[in-house]
Amino acid sequence: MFFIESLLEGMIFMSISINKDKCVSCGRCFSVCPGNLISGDRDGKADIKCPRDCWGCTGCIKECPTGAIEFYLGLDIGGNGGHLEVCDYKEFLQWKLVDRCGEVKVVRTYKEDANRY
Amino acid sequence: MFFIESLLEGMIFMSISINKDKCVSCGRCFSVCPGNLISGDRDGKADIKCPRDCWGCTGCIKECPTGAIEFYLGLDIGGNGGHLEVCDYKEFLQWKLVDRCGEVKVVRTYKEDANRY
Amino acid sequence: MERVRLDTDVLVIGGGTAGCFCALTVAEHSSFEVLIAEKAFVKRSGCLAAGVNAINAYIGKGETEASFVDYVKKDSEGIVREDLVFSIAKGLNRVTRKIESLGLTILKDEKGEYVGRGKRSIKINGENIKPILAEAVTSKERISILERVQIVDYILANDEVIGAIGFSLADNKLYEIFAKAVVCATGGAAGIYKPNNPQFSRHKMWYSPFNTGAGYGMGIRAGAEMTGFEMRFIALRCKDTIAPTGTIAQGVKAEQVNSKGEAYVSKYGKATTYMRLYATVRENMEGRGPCYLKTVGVTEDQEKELFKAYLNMAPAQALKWAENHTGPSSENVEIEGTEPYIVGGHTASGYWIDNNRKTTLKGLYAAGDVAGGSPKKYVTGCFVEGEIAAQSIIREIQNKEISDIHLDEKDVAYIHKFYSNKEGSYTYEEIEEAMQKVMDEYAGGISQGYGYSSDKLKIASKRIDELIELSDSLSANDSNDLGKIWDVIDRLFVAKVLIQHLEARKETRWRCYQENKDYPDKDDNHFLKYVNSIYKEGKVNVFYRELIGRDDIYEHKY
Amino acid sequence: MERVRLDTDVLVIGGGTAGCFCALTVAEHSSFEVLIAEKAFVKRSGCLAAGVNAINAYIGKGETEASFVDYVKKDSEGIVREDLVFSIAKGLNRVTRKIESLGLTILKDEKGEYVGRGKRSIKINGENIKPILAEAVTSKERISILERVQIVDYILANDEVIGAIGFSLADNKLYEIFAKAVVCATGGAAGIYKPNNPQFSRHKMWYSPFNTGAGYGMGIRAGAEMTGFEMRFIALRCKDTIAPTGTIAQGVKAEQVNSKGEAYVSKYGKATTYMRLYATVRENMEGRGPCYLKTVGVTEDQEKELFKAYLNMAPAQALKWAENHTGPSSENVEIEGTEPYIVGGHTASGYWIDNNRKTTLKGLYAAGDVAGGSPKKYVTGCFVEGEIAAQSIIREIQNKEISDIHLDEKDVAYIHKFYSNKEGSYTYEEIEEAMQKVMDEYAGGISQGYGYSSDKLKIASKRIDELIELSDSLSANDSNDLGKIWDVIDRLFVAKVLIQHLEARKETRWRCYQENKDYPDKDDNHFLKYVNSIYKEGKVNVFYRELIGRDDIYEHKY
Ligand SMILES: Cc1cc2c(cc1C)N(S(=O)(=O)O)[C@H]1C(=O)NC(=O)N=C1N2C[C@H](O)[C@H](O)[C@H](O)COP(=O)(O)OP(=O)(O)OC[C@H]1O[C@@H](n2cnc3c(N)ncnc32)[C@H](O)[C@@H]1O
Ligand SMILES: Cc1cc2c(cc1C)N(S(=O)(=O)O)[C@H]1C(=O)NC(=O)N=C1N2C[C@H](O)[C@H](O)[C@H](O)COP(=O)(O)OP(=O)(O)OC[C@H]1O[C@@H](n2cnc3c(N)ncnc32)[C@H](O)[C@@H]1O
Ligand SMILES: Nc1ncnc2c1ncn2[C@@H]1O[C@H](COP(=O)(O)O)[C@@H](O)[C@H]1O
Ligand SMILES: Nc1ncnc2c1ncn2[C@@H]1O[C@H](COP(=O)(O)O)[C@@H](O)[C@H]1O
Ligand SMILES: Nc1ncnc2c1ncn2[C@@H]1O[C@H](COP(=O)(O)O)[C@@H](O)[C@H]1O
Ligand code: SF4
Ligand code: SF4
Ligand code: SF4
Ligand code: SF4
Ligand code: NA
Repeated sequence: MFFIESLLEGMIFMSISINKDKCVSCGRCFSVCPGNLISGDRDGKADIKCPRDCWGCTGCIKECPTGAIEFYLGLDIGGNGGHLEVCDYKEFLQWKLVDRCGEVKVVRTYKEDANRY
Repeated sequence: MFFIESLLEGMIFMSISINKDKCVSCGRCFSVCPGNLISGDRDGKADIKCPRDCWGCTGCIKECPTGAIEFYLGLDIGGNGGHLEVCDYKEFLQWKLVDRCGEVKVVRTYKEDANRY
Repeated sequence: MERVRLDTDVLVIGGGTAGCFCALTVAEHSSFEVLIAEKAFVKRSGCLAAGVNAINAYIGKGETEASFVDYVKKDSEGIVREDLVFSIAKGLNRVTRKIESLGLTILKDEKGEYVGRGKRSIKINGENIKPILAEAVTSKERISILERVQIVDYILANDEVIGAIGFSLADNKLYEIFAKAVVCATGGAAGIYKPNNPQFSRHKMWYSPFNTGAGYGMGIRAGAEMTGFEMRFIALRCKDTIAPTGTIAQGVKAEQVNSKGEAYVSKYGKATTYMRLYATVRENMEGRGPCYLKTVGVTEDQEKELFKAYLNMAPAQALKWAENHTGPSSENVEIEGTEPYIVGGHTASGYWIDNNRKTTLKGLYAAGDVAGGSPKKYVTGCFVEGEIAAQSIIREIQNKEISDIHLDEKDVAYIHKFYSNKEGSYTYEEIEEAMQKVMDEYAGGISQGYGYSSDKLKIASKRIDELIELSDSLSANDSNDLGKIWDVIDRLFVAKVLIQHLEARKETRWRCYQENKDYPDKDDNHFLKYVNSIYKEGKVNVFYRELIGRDDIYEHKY
Repeated sequence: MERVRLDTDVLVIGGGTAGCFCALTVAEHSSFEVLIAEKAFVKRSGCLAAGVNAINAYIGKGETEASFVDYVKKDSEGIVREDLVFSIAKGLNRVTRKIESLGLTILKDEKGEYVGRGKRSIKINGENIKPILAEAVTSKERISILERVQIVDYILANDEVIGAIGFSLADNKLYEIFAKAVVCATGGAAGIYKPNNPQFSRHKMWYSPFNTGAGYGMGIRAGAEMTGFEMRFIALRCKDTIAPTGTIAQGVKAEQVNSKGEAYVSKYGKATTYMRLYATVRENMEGRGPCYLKTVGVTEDQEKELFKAYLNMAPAQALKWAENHTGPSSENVEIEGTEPYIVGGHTASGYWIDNNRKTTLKGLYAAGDVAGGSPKKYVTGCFVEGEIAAQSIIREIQNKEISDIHLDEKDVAYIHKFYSNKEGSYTYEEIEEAMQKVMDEYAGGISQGYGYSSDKLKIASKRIDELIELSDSLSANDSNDLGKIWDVIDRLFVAKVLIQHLEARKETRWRCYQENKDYPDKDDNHFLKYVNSIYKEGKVNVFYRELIGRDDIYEHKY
């Protein structure tokens, strides 16, 4: 059965996906999720037990120093194989919006800049 | 996460539930499911990989010589903790409809008797 | 995968109602070898797994073959293949006697005559109808059964179907089966739309969740002509358990009432099958729900018999009553519409066939729910179609040879390539849910009160194409995964064709079944026609065909 | 479980918007110790996790405190606590300056004045509003923060709240926290109804899926008076991503259009918040969907800014555009209604409080989304309520002692007994899905176009009671399970009260929010009243209260 195997074998789901190769077990993302969804696995690497419970706030991604976490849109809500990355550079957040072919759109949102809308 | 643990630890779900203590690994139920859902685990005991895929036909239950399989109604469709058992006695099927307190209603349906409706 | 070649005279894909009856007929009326390729196990595979509640297509006392055709035509607002329905009508009572002779219990009165339940229905104990049928085919020497083999596509040579390919769900084998004639009998398609209970009990649906439209899918991909996909079937069922209602409605003559206790159906027009559904949907929308079958007051004895009837076909309903300490005598039975199914046994969707059950692809026959044009065939109609196909095949293949063509690995690689696909972002489960959601919301599912519009269909169409593309990169770890991947691919092809059929019928012919919000009325001037289609190179080409009368002789020319 | 007792002057339950601001006010204006008990982590817990798009409650140029109250009253068809709304209006601009001083970016014009987005809204960069707030409380010495602690119930003595009990989600501790005053600031309740995307993306909802109505639940069980549960909030949101729409509607002044391109809202009446939703639901039902925010034609620059705005509060929407190679300039944004939420920050559901934010239980205060009576408070209104509660507490507890009562193991055993329950038939996940389904179908969820009737509510009521009973036998293996079990219990209590409130309002006051199909019209003669309730021994006792004016002084007597 798919659900089980994928969880056990680290397949990617809607919501966040954690790349264990990139994760350095710093634990920062454990302490920010509004749903308390992330904890350490046996190796101290980040682990989300139930990806379907993710709200998609991207809080954990903003914490990660190594870019180990990506956000996917569920297929049921219009996902198409792309994903989102975000890195916090203090003065700005740098967002990468990646389509399924790898084409990247980069957007910077400066913290000093208010939304125009 | 519940889904995983329950599957791994044999918790009971809507649809069929297999009592591994009662199962004698005869394999009869493996070869009757219209969804091909049942196979043997490491010990050759009956195992349904994805209980949510069950149609509820009760075919497997009718095959079982030891009464190891029960059928539950999902809570989302009005289940209330009760379950159903059925045993094939050649001339009739004996059904046990059990409520959550264990109260049993027994019905026999004779194969020679047509439905009145 | 280990490639296995098998040769047989007649290949029957799907060991269900029509498939088994077809195989049986070939075996009993010829010396040809038959191979049944079945995805599950014939003993309980397909629609008949739990049992059925009655023989719903039978020419009862006072009825004739012609009046049967009249009834089906009227109930279907004229869009039926009268020739096909007529040919079914002629066989109904014969196949009924046959299944009785095999062991099915049928209720008889003192005079030994079958007891009617309504005009065209007779009373049976249908619990073991499938084991009886399975036993009959299993015991025939010339019938071989290949179980746990999921057929994926036809093998074509010179525009002729010469066999089919599939894979084992039990081990690592890929089957290439060659035959003189191929019969598609894989049933209809459930799981195209988001079901009534999409969460834990997602498979607690009326139609078999394991009939995934595989036969449609392979036919579409091979370029077979399809008909009537837009005449979706939506059943009126017991709420939650989705158990059949005819048992109650016909059995104890229970009326449909709304929450105020009013019998509401007649307010909406003549009580055709779809109107009983539409009226219920409307009452609900207008705040007079829930709707019920009014059973309160049936006697204790009647209740007892209703429990038995449900145990013999939809045991969940009996359990629901029992564990909630209620029953039809004390509580009316709430009813609701199901998600739309594509099923040629209740409505008219399926292969465009001629009276011999030949499809537009030479060498390929279709029978049962997968065959289009003749609604209301039910179990016995499926039997008749299996029989007609068998008789036609026996005539046709007398001097035919099995093809000696061999396939290359590259011809079959696309079937199992999913093993080599890298694990990607999405799974077949997600694709299936996404498909069901988009069909529900944009192609007239439950959430839309079954209505659709051209604007919405455009969105559905685009999304289904995206999902088809994404399905190509799914990844499988074992044969179970591979089976599920092909299930969802087949469903996506059904959805793709369905959308174009819905678009093409610019009227509303059958409320709920086909409710085009842009054209809310029936338009006999333009649409007393079949909507047919042929898929080619990614495109569904839709066209219209004129109605065929009951005595017309319609034959395919290849 | 290891039992841990903690004593503090002020216990704030929920370290969200209102809770943090309340704690901050206590710390800055007194020498009392504050303990925040937070289920998750204050840095990003609650509604503000991803960021918000604007300060939506602000007295802009040309507006006054009184005109703000007028607006809220009109938008809510008269059923508001004008006294509460007025008290909020008075604090809005002050708390705005405060959050700016803490670091929030607010857009200013050349003259240094805030730039409006509509009359009562100003433009910000709300992405980091929660980290800013969290940093402020964390840096205060007299504020302690207990994270990953889920509070379950109040501790009561002589009808007074003297503390609260909860458990750690990280280890095996049970906390018994005693305080001179307790503030409930746990937010509203999502997940009571089946959500828009109930399958893989079930948590992709507008309101925080982690706000489970815990504060309502513990208040209900303790016998606190609740108000306005029947004024559900249903948001009009970007389809699928459920991202806010105000950014587009107000930001680029996009109209709501149907699939024919017609601006449809005005057809239905004055464009209140609920009417914009109702009009959309109706257009869809009548076959003129999908409905959109008409963005096609916005400039490239506007599109760029919309991308940024969404990244700063609902990044999923930006991803959806980008990965589908589209954007608001080339494609209108489809909109849909969400499932109903219970949330006192947008509508009026919650604790019945007085102007000091005291609940009817002595010693207990409520602020933010969990407090009833004053719709449209949004972020800044929640701040003001936290502030008012803090000031009242500072006055009240000057001479108060922390209770020296000790609890016995038997007093707390019911909280963790789930560890000893035998594994049963069902799980919290199934109970939650069953609850959501029954509320959807029988208490006016999405599938019903939000309408309900008395007959349907009866079914819902019975089923919710059954589920409450079943929830008692759930079994937990770890603290995560225990948390989820209490989540579902809290939601069930919210559902139970909600059903009775819906039943009690025998009119239709706010289309969709409260659409009683038995009484389709507004009835000012009988229902210009609050619907309130108190739960006692399994029963929800509903009663009506007369409206309170803006200058009335309403105080609880204990
Ligand atoms: C689903 C269902 C259907 C009915 C009923 C209740 C229920 C719950 N009721 S009442 O409610 O209407 O009342 C019945 C009733 O009481 N009386 C009646 O006459 N008909 C009833 N139907 C209708 C008939 O049963 C139905 O029309 C026929 O049985 C259909 O026969 P057929 O078209 O042969 O389909 P099938 O399901 O029996 O067989 C299909 C087989 O194909 C297999 N298969 C599918 N894909 C395959 C693949 N890729 N490769 C290999 N095998 C692959 C399937 O496993 C199956 O064995
Ligand atoms: C969900 C949401 C809300 C808004 C918006 C977008 C979104 C996606 N938008 S727009 O779309 O409207 O536009 C905003 C916007 O742009 N502008 C605005 O002014 N308001 C917006 N809201 C409204 C306000 O944000 C909202 O009214 C307030 O933030 C609510 O504040 P408060 O009532 O304090 O709730 P909270 O979620 O912040 O905090 C609750 C805390 O309690 C914790 N908790 C819950 N249960 C607990 C338990 N049992 N034990 C311990 N802790 C336990 C929570 O973890 C949380 O920290
Ligand atoms: N309310 C009804 N009145 C008359 N016939 C019905 C009614 N409901 C179902 N039937 C017929 O009963 C048979 C089985 O129906 P069902 O059990 O709904 O699949 C079909 O022939 C139906 O047309
Ligand atoms: N087998 C059947 N399936 C569906 N409807 C039926 C059936 N038998 C009778 N009815 C209904 O009963 C009424 C009388 O049918 P008739 O006179 O046979 O056309 C019509 O409204 C039919 O729709
Ligand atoms: N179409 C609209 N016209 C006017 N105001 C709106 C519209 N949509 C949302 N708003 C307001 O914008 C603010 C944020 O709305 P939302 O983003 O929908 O939560 C609230 O004050 C809404 O009332
Ligand atoms: S995106 Fe937000 S809700 Fe999802 S896991 Fe990360 S922090 Fe938690
Ligand atoms: S923040 Fe990144 S590196 Fe640190 S534990 Fe989480 S995933 Fe790993
Ligand atoms: S009840 Fe039927 S569908 Fe379910 S596991 Fe048993 S045989 Fe398979
Ligand atoms: S039929 Fe019964 S005893 Fe035999 S394998 Fe299945 S569950 Fe076990
Ligand atoms: Na809005």
